[in-house]
This record gives sequence, C-alpha cells and structure tokens, in this order.
Amino acid sequence: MVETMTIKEPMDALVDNLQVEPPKKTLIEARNVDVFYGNFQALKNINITIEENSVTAFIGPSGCGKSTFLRCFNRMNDYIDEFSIKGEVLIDSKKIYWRNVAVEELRKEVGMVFQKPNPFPKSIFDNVAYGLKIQGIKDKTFLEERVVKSLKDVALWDEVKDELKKSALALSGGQQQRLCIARTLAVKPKIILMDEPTSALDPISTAKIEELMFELKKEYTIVIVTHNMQQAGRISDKTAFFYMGDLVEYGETKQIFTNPKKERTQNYITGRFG
Amino acid sequence: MVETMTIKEPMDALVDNLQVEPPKKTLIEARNVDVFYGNFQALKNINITIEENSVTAFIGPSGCGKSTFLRCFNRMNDYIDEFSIKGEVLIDSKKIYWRNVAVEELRKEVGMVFQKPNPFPKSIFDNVAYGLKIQGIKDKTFLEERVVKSLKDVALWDEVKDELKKSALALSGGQQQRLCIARTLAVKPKIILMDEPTSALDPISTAKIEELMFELKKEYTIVIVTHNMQQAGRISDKTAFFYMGDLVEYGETKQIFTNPKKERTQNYITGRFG
Amino acid sequence: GGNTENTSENSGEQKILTGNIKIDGSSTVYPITEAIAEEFRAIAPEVKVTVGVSGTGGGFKKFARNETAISDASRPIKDKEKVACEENGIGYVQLEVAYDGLAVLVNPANDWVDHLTVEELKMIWEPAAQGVVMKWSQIRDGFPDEEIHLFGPGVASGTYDYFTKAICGEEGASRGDYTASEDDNVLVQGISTDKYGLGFFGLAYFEENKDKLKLVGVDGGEGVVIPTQATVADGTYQPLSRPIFIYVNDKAAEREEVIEFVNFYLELVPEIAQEVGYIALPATEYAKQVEKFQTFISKK
Amino acid sequence: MTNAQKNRIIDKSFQVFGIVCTFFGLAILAILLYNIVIQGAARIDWDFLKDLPSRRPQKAGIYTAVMGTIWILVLTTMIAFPIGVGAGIYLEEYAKKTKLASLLEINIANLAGVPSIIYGLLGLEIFVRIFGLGGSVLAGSLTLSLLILPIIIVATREALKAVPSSIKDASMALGASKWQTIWNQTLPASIGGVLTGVILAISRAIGETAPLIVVGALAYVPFAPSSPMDEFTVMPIQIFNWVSRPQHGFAVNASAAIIVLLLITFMMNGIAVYFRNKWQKKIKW
Amino acid sequence: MKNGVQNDSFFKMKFSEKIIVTLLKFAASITILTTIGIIMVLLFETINFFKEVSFWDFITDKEWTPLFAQKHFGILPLVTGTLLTTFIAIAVALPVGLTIAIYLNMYAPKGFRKIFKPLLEVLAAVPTVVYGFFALTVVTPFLQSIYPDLAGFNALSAGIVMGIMIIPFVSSLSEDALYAVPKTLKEAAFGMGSTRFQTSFKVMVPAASSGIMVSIILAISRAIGETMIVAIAAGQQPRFGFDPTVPIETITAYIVQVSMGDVPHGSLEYRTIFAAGITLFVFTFVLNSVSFWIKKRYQEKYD
Ligand SMILES: Nc1ncnc2c1ncn2[C@@H]1O[C@H](COP(=O)(O)OP(=O)(O)OP(=O)(O)O)[C@@H](O)[C@H]1O
Ligand SMILES: Nc1ncnc2c1ncn2[C@@H]1O[C@H](COP(=O)(O)OP(=O)(O)OP(=O)(O)O)[C@@H](O)[C@H]1O
Ligand SMILES: [Mg+2]
Ligand SMILES: [Mg+2]
Repeated sequence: MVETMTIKEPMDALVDNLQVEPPKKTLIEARNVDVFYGNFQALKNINITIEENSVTAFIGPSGCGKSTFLRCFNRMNDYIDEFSIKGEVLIDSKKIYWRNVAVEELRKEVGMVFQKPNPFPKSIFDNVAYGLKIQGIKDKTFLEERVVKSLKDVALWDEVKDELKKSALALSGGQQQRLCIARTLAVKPKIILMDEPTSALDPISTAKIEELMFELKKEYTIVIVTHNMQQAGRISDKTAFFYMGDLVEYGETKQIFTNPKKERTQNYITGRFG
Repeated sequence: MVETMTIKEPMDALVDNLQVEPPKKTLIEARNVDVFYGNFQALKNINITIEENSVTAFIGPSGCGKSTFLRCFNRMNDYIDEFSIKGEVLIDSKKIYWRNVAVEELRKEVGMVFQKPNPFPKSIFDNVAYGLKIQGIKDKTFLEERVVKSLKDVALWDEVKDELKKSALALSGGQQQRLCIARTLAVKPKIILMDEPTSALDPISTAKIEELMFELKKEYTIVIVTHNMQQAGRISDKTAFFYMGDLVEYGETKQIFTNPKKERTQNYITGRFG
Repeated sequence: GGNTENTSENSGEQKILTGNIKIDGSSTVYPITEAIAEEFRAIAPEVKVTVGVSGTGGGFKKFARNETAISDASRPIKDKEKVACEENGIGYVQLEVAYDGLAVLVNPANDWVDHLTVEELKMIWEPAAQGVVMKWSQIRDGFPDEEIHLFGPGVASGTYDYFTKAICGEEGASRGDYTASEDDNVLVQGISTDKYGLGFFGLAYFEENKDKLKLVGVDGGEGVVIPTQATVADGTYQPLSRPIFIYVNDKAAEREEVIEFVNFYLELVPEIAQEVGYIALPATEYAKQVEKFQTFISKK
Repeated sequence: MTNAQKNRIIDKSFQVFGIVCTFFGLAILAILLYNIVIQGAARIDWDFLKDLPSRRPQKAGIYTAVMGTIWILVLTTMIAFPIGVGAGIYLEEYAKKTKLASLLEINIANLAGVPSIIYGLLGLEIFVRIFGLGGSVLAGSLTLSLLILPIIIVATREALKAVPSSIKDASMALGASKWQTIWNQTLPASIGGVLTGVILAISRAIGETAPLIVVGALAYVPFAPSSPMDEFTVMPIQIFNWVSRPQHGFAVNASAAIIVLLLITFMMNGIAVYFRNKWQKKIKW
Repeated sequence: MKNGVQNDSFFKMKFSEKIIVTLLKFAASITILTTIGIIMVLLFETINFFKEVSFWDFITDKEWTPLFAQKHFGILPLVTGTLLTTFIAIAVALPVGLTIAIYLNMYAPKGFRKIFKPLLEVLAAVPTVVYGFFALTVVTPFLQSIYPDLAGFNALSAGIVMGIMIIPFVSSLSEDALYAVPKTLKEAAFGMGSTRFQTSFKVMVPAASSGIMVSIILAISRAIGETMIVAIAAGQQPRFGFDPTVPIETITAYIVQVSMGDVPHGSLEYRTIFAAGITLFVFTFVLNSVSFWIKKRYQEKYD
C-alpha cells in the first residue's frame, strides 16, 4: 500500500500544476465484485469508480442488490452468515477486504445511514455523541459542540433542543431517522453511505436533508440508495442502475435520466413515479 | 346499535329511490377526538368524516399525529402504555371505543398496513393465509386461491411463486412490505388503513400498489398516511392536513393542492418535494 | 470425675488453649459431638472446633488423608479404610461414646402386634422375603390378611448395616422392596400414616414421636424386651442396640487442645448422649475408654 | 360469525386459564410459605439471628450459617456473573458458528443437568485438593459458580440474541469495534434477560446442600468466616441438619431458618429485579 | 497532533480489545474445563468399577442392589425412575409455565407482570428440602384422597412438586423471550384481527421459539439433576418400570444417598455412584443433543 501511495502523490502534484481544475480523485473503486449469499448470487461482476466529493445514486427495483453493494463499502456485510465476496473493493486506493484492514477504522471513514431508523436506546445527546465517545473523546464542550452542530445540520435541533436527555426511542419515525443521520455526521467521515435515508421522512425534512447533501458534498463523498427517481435526479452527480444483481448502467445522472443507453434503464426510468 | 340500524336502513332505501347517484355513505367519523400519551397531547379536538369507497390521504410534517390518528380507527393504540382517548370514533355508525366492541372483529373490518414491514416469521404462504386461517377457514383450495390472488394484486406473485414455502424474512425490505399488503388484502376488509405503505417500495411496485388502490376503491375504503405529496395528489379523493396535533384543513384533494384555505397548508404544500 | 475437673480448671487458669480441631463424619454421631463442642466453648473459647457431616465413609476418607483430627463414626472402621490410614501413616484410637438403640415400630392403630421375635424380624426382612412375605398374616397366625409396608433407613447407612447384621446375620442382607429414607423423620411420617406399616430406626425418633408411633418389643431369645434407656444401657435389649464411635488421629493427639477436648468429651458424654436422644454406656465402659485414650497418648 | 365467537371464547378461556395457572403457582407458594411461617415466624428474633449453633433448639441460632451463606452468595455471584456473562458473550458474539460451537452449546445445556453433588465431587478434587483451598468459603464458592454457570451463560446468550441487529449495525457503522458495540449497546439492551438468568442461578445456588457438604462445608462452625479462606457452614446445611433431628424444637428452628433464607434470597433477587425493571422499561423496539 | 492522539487511542483499543476477547474466550473455555473435569472425576472411578462389574450387566440387568448382600448392578431401574419423575415434572411445568409466560406477556396488566414475575421466581428459590416435605406431607395425602392406592412414597407427587419448582424456569425465561419479540410483529397480528390467543400461539411463540426451547431445556436439565425432592418423597426403591404410583429411585437420589452415607470410600459400593453419575451424564447429553437438533431444525425453517 505504501508503494502505491508514494507513486501516486507526486503524480497528483504534477496534475495540480498542469490543470486549473484538477479531475476529481477516485475515492471508491470496485473491481469485478461478485457477492453471494450462500448459493444465491446477489451481485454479478460489478465494476465501478466513484469520485471524491460527489453524490452517487444507486437505483433499481427492489431486491436488485443495491443495499448489498452499498454495504460492501464499509464491510457491513461481514456479519451476515453465508455472505461471501469475490473481487476487490478499494477505498482511497486501499483494498478494504484485505485481512489486515481494521474494519473499525474503515467505518469511521465510511459512515452509514440505514433504511429503517435505528436509534440506540439512549438519550438523544448520547446517540449523537456515541461515535465520538467510542473514539475516546471525553472533552465535554467539544462533544456538545459537535452534537449541536450535527443536530442543526439535520434540522432536528429546534425540535429537540430542550430535551436532549430524552430517550431517542420516544421520537417519531421521521425524527428518529434524522437523528441517525446526525449521529453519522458527528464523526465526520469521508464517505457517507445512505440506504434510502429519506424514505421515512416527511417532505420538509427530506428537503432539508437534500439541501444538506449539497453542503456535505463539498467535504464528503456520498453514496445513496433511493427509490425516489426525483430525488436521484435532483441530488446526484452520477447514477448507477442495478437490475437483478447486474450493474446495468452507470453514468452522469443527467445522461441516465435523459438519454439512457440501455433499454432496461429506459423502461425503469419511464415507468417512474415520484 | 340495533336501533340505529333499523332507523337507518329505511332511510337509505328512501334515498336510493329519490336519487340516481346516491351521496356516498359516511363510513368513518371522528367526533372531538383528543389523544394523549401521558401528559402529551398528540391530537387536539379532531372532527372528520370519511366516505365509503374513497381514498383519503393524511399528510403533514413528521410527528404531527398522522399515525396516531390512523391507529384510532382500528384501536391499534390500545397496546400503547399511557395512551388515552377522548371523544368518539364511529365506524359504520358504531362507536368503536365502546367497552363492548370486539376489537378483533373491528380489525377484520379495518385492515392495516404499517410503516415498517413486519412479516410474520412464517412462510410466505402462511403469512398471506394467516388472516383467513385465524378466522377458522381451512379449505385448502380456497386459501390457495386467495393467497395467489392477493400476491398478484401486490405484484409479488411472479417473484415468489416458486418459493411460497420460503420464510418471509428472507425477502428484501420492499418485497416484505408488499407481502404485508397482500396479507391485509387477503381478509377483504371494509377499510384499509395504510401508514406510509410505499415508503419502502421501489417505483415500479409503488406504481402497481397505487394502481391497485384505484381498483380497491370500488369495494373498499382506504385511508393512507403519506409523505409523498405527488402520491397524495394522484391517488386520494380527499386530503387531510395535520400540523402539531391539529387537523388544519380537510377537503377535496384538488382543492387542498390547488387552492388551500389555510396559509399553513399552503406553506407545507408549496415547500413540497418528492 | 474430680480429677479431670481439676485439670480443665488448671489449664483454664494457667494458659489459654488455642488452635483448631476439625471433626467430620457420621451424621448419627453429629448431635453428640456438636453438643460437646458447644460446651467446650465455655472452657476453651479460643479453640476453634468445627464439625462436619460427610457421613462415616466420607469422614474416614478425610481422616485417612490427615484432614481431620477426629472422625465421627456410626460403625467400626472397615478394612479398606484401615489400609488407607496405614498408607498415609495415620494412627488412631477408636473410642466408643454411646449406644444407639434401634427401635422397631408400627402404627398406633396396629392392635395385633406388641412384640416380634428376632426370627420373625428375620422372616420379614431377609432377602428371601422379597416378593414372598407380603402380608401380615404370613408372619404369625392371627395377624390380619393385609399387605405389610416396610420402612427403614437407606441402604448406604450404618444403621441399615447394623440392623441387617443383627437380624439377618450378614451386612446388607435384606429384601430391597422396602421404603428407605436417610431422614428418620420421613420414616416417622411414613409409619404414622400407614396402619399396615412397620419399620425400624433410632430410638430417639420414637421418644420424640410417642403419640404417633407404637413401639414393638423384641424377643432375642431371653424374653420380650422393650427398648428404653435402661434396657439398652444394661445390655438387655439385644440385638438391636449398637455402639457409636469417635476416632482420634495420633498426630492430632499430640496437641494439647485435642487431648483436652477428647478428655472433656468422654467426661461429658454420658450426660449429653441422653440429652440428644442416645443412650450412655455403663460407667465402667467409659472408664475403659478413658484408659484406652490415656494409654494411646502416653505411647507417643 | 360463529367462528369469531369461538375465537373470542377461546381467548377469554385462555385468559382465565392464564390467571388460574399464575395463581396456581402463587397458591402453592402461599401454602409453602404459610406452613413455614406458621411454624417458624415466632421463633425468629434477634437472639436467633446472632446465636451460635447449639444442641438445645431454644438456644440455637443461625449467625454463622447466615454469615456463611452471605459470604458464599457474594463470592459466587462475583465469580460466576462475570465469567458466565463473558462466556455467553464470547459464544454468542465471537465464536464461529461451527460444529464445535454447537457441541459447546449442547455441552453447556448438559452441564445444567449434571446433578449438583457431582459438582461437589469435582470441587473436592479440583479446588479442595489440587488447588489446596481446603474446605474454605472460596472452594465452596468456586464449586457453586461452576454449578450455576450454565444457567447464566444460556440466559445471557438468549438475551443477546434478542437484541435487534439494526442496533448493532448502527454501532458498527459508526466505527465502534465489536467489543465497544457489545459493551455500549448489546449488553445494556439485554441486561434484563441476563439478570433473569442471574436470579434463577442465585436462587439455585442459595438452596444447595449436597455439593457444599462434599466440598467440606461443615455443620457446626462456632465462628463466622472473616476471609475467603475460612471454614464455613451455610443455611441449607443447618436447615437440613435440623430437619433430620428428632426433637420438634429443631423443626421449628428449621422453619425459622427457611424464612430467613428466603428473605436473603428476596433481597438478592430484589436487587436483580430492580435493575431488570429499570433497564427493560427503557427499551422498546 | 490530533491524528497522533487518535492513533494512540486506536492502538490502545486494539490491544485492550485483544485482551478482552482472550478473557472472554477463557470464560467460555471454563465450561469445557468443567466438562473435562467432571468426566475425569467420574471416569477414573468408573473404569475401576467396570473392572469388577460387566458393562453388559450394567446396562441390561433390571435390578439395582449394589449395597445389598445379593448384588445386582443393573442401572435400568434408576434410569426409568429418573425418566419418570422428569417426565411428570415437565408435564406440569411446561403447560403451566408457558401459559403463565403468555398470560403475563399478552394478557396481564402492566403492573401485574412486574409484581408477579419476580414473585413466581421465588418458587425456584425455595430450598428443595422444603419441597420434599411438601410433596410428602401435603401433596401425597391429597393425591391419596383421590386415588387411595397411591403409595406413601411415589414418583407422582415428587414429579409434580418438581414440576412446580421449575415453573419459573419456563415462565420467566419464556416471558423474556416473548418480551423481546419486536412490537411490530405483535401489531401486525393484532392488525389482522387476531385475538390475543391467536397472536400468542401463531406469531409470538414461533417468533420466540428459540428462547422458549432453551427455557424448556434448562427446566428439563434442572429436573433431571434435582436430588432432594426425589430423595425425600419418591422413596428409595430402585424399580424398573414406569408406574408413577409406587416408590422409585432416581440416579441423583442414589448418588446423594451413597456419597453422604456410611459406605467406605474407594469400595465397589462407593464406585457405583460414579458409574451412575456417568450414566446420567451420557443420558442428559443425548437428551440435549436431540433437543438441540430439533431446535435447530425448527429455527432454520424460519430465519
Ligand atoms: N442476509 C441475506 N441472506 C440471503 N439473501 C439475502 C440477504 N440479504 C439480501 N438477500 C437477497 O439478496 C438480494 C438483494 O438484496 P438487497 O437487500 O441488496 O436488495 P435491495 O436492492 O436493497 O432491495 P430493496 O430496495 O428492497 O431494499 C435479494 O434477492 C435478497 O433476497
Ligand atoms: N408511544 C408513544 N409514546 C409517547 N409519545 C408518542 C408515542 N408515539 C408517538 N408519540 C408522539 O406523538 C406525536 C405524534 O406521533 P405520530 O407517530 O403520530 O407522528 P406521525 O405524524 O405519524 O410522524 P411520522 O411522519 O414521523 O411517522 C409525536 O410527537 C411523537 O413523539
Ligand atoms: Mg435495500
Ligand atoms: Mg407515522
């Protein structure tokens, strides 16, 4: 790994000098990824590169493997029995499925927001501070700052500011999901994976989250699974369309939505509902 | 209750004779409904009437009480600690919060689909047949027919027809939710309550479900909670907008979306995404 | 008596005895040893005497491993146990401390039995009786034609061994189809609720349950004898009274507090034995035991 | 309609049956306690609690037995709780789901069925003889710990299993290590079930007689243990001993001692129940 | 600077994590050591036992009289005695315990559960000596009033009382398992118009099956290992057969009787308890293996 780095850095510097706007760096890369659950092949030979500071949307019908693929980026599939992966996934040019990779470190870099809201049975404050606390950070003012900031980012602050000690489980579904996003933001990861993060949110919160993504994009790289075509269209730079375990098409969102190359993509997009 | 019925029926007959297209019968009625969770008032003096064979949408920001209200129609709140209700809810002119009401009977009449998919840890077939089996129906061919029909209605049949014996828990989130809808349809209730039923579905399945609702409307009455304005606009006849426990506005969907009377409704609708 | 009293007084004044005395063994002997230990507390409060109830077998096992100073035993030491002691270089002395009378009992509603001969008892209890002698009428003419229900201590107990030896002539030779219990109170319960019951166990349990049970006299060939404190003590109640013992480890017997304790034991036991339901040996017997112990320690 | 009525009737009948069963259990408990209390309650006084054993029922007390029981219970809990929960965590969260793991699982259930006296024989060989602890409180506690470990392990595993994976996922995704996830999420969420196991385990340990006698607990000890290496007696031994004595006064003493023993159990269980309620209230999925 | 700190704590964490896992592993391995210990303790004497007694006799002879002058070493009577009392106990504890668990979880008011669950757990805490005398002095006379031919010592009342004692194992652990079933499942069932009864048996119990099975296995194990109740109330007559109305003896009762009795240690008579103990061990092992297998089959079907 050290070798790749030493080779790479001078080249980046070179590029910086030559071009005014450097091409974005590749942050995530999948090479010939096959995923199996036991005998069932959930993903078939997927190749993809995702650039830094972009929003990439995964779309496709239910059961096509979007979540499965997303979870390969932070190795959340590790805990599923019968799961097995072939091929390579690289984050920041590091092979994350190498034996020596510290998964915990990886996951601090690659945050995740889930489909179903899953707050901890703790107070609101403790939920957001959790990621920091487990890193050993104890500085109260620092924690508080981060918690407040994260809650504001997800437009939850006004609703909960007086009851940070309240159990997160007493929040409504929508509030819970926003809390979960705040929790992920608090540790400032490089990449944020989102598995249908707004499917349980009301339009106003959804709008805020979407706005937030535009902000986050400046610093973070976002990969989002969504069933909402409009959402994909609005927020993503690139879109990947999956179907039955295949990556059917991957490209600029505009192109995918206006001029898809494959017929299957076309069919899916046009059969769309918001 | 018997009295009301005997008075009512001749009147209905009268109306039938006088008018070519009779005004739709009121099926659900809420009178001055207040709901509390402990000291917190989740619903404030709600009055509403919902007609037979219509689709009614509840919209409003997260935490405004939509789910709470919906659950008053089949008394699903009964199992929540600290829940208390004032006022009256009538279904088919019967006060459902009366002491003598058989909740189970009520719930066979008033089916429900939940926000989070919640299939039983049983086979796909047994999930759909569940409602019929508990009614004591044992006729195999009848059960099979119903199961197949219901699965087809929710566009799940093609995906699962070869593995009806498989555990429902092995399905993906989207598939699970469609299964839950199928399960509810199988018992042919009068009213179907849906709490964001499509929030976990992909567009194609969502479209199918929405189509299905048009079909179902002919026979059933549907009340749906949704965060998706377009969905509300497309499928519902009437829309109710809730805000912080108040029913702010209730009326024809067209009117609510094009010409809301209240400013709050206006603000919510125009801030729409989705 | 006066002599020993003096000794204990002297030692109390001159120097305070300290140390530990570990005792373990039979639960039958336990009440006596417990009582002695309790009294010993008054004269030697700094000596920690502890008493366990591992059973005679378990007690000897520990005794042979030099884990205890004194072992309570409801039967004499057996060959296997002697060998174990020898292997570990443990010498010991056996001291008889009291008699345990075995009483034969029936239900108070039983109006046909007042005594049984040893032959009759043997007829009832011998191995050959199993499945054969099932009715009272088989034992003696005139007894009712009803099933007989037998009760007795568990086969692993010293009491059972003694009874079978005394009645059937061989340890462990008895029928198996009787109701056994380690706890004599359970047997009391059994016989007192069963009109056709018959059983045997320690005399003390009869003394405490006189209203619930009827004592049966035993004819050992020299006439019917009812077991009482007197008939057991003077040896006329035969063959159903057995001695119980303590064994003293020779290394422990070098320790002053142990010597003191054993002397105290032998001095006090006549009184204590009766108090807890056993029967004291004749005074001459005790004198013999004291002497035996004295020679044992002076040999060292 | 008839079917629905039938269902309602079944439902109601089962409710009645449920009440009957619950009260059946409670009634038996009441009868047990009634008999004991009637016989023994009057015997309990300060002297009974602070007196040493004696051959005279009226003078006999349970001081050393109570102290021995408390020592044993506290030590046993201190040993078995962390080991049992730790083993449960390891087996549920870390161990690979292999054939060996299933064998281990069977083995643990199996250990729960090994009669306590065999644990006594094991403790005698290992702790008393090989470790050279003698008939001490520590040897007794270690033996009882082995005896109740299976109960705690099994209960812990079941409790851990019940924690939704979404919670674990969330924690892992935030970069928490496996242990951090267990310590901060899984374990707190499952503590209710763990404590049920502990309650049942302690209840089991507190009444044991035979294994302790084999290990070397004594019947007559005129002093309370002051260190884990001291000799000891426990209340069940005292009770068992009294129950088998001929004098009626001892039966009364036994009842009184049983009352005290139950009170100690209540106190220990009460602490566990308190924590169980406290934790379970907070968690609703 | 900040990076350095984080790296530091990272290494510290990794290291402590390793220690923790090692400790946990050690804790788990104690169960293996215990098993090995038990087998060693039992096996040593058992081998000596089988030097003197034929194994064939041991498993086929229908009489068990090692302490009598006429010695027979057939373990079968003790096995049937153990099976019989255990079966009776489970026949009592399973329906009652499971009903209580369901009642407390699905029917009873909230406060009720909180009070009565711990109260029932007291049943498991009553010293078994007390149960023994309860069986002997209360239950047996009561049963005799219904069925006069019942012997004063019998497997029936010992089994019933043992069943009562293990009720909390079933009721508490099963209730915990039911409590852990996600609320959404319960709601789904209610939403379909199920009665509480239907919800309980068609949804909750299957969903909690793993926990319930475990509670039953623990209860059975407890019943098999129970000593005092059977020793006091079931009589001590090894008897081949399954008649619950007559005195029997279980393996445990036999072991405790001999090991606390006056039999010399190291003798053949004494060694019988090790042979009996290992029989029980094998016996429970088979039983547990079977139930584990059933449980696994059942689980695989659904998740
Ligand atoms: N743990 C698992 N074990 C076995 N099969 C699984 C598992 N998880 C998912 N699958 C299967 O893998 C396929 C892909 O699942 P995945 O959850 O990735 O789909 P998805 O595209 O995210 O669907 P949805 O939009 O419904 O969330 C599905 O057919 C599913 O049944
Ligand atoms: N079980 C409960 N106990 C206490 N408060 C509750 C409970 N359930 C809901 N609430 C509160 O009642 C209010 C209304 O909740 P409800 O779930 O009805 O909102 P909603 O409109 O359905 O929101 P969402 O769109 O997020 O599902 C919220 O403030 C919520 O915090
Ligand atoms: Mg998915
Ligand atoms: Mg809601």
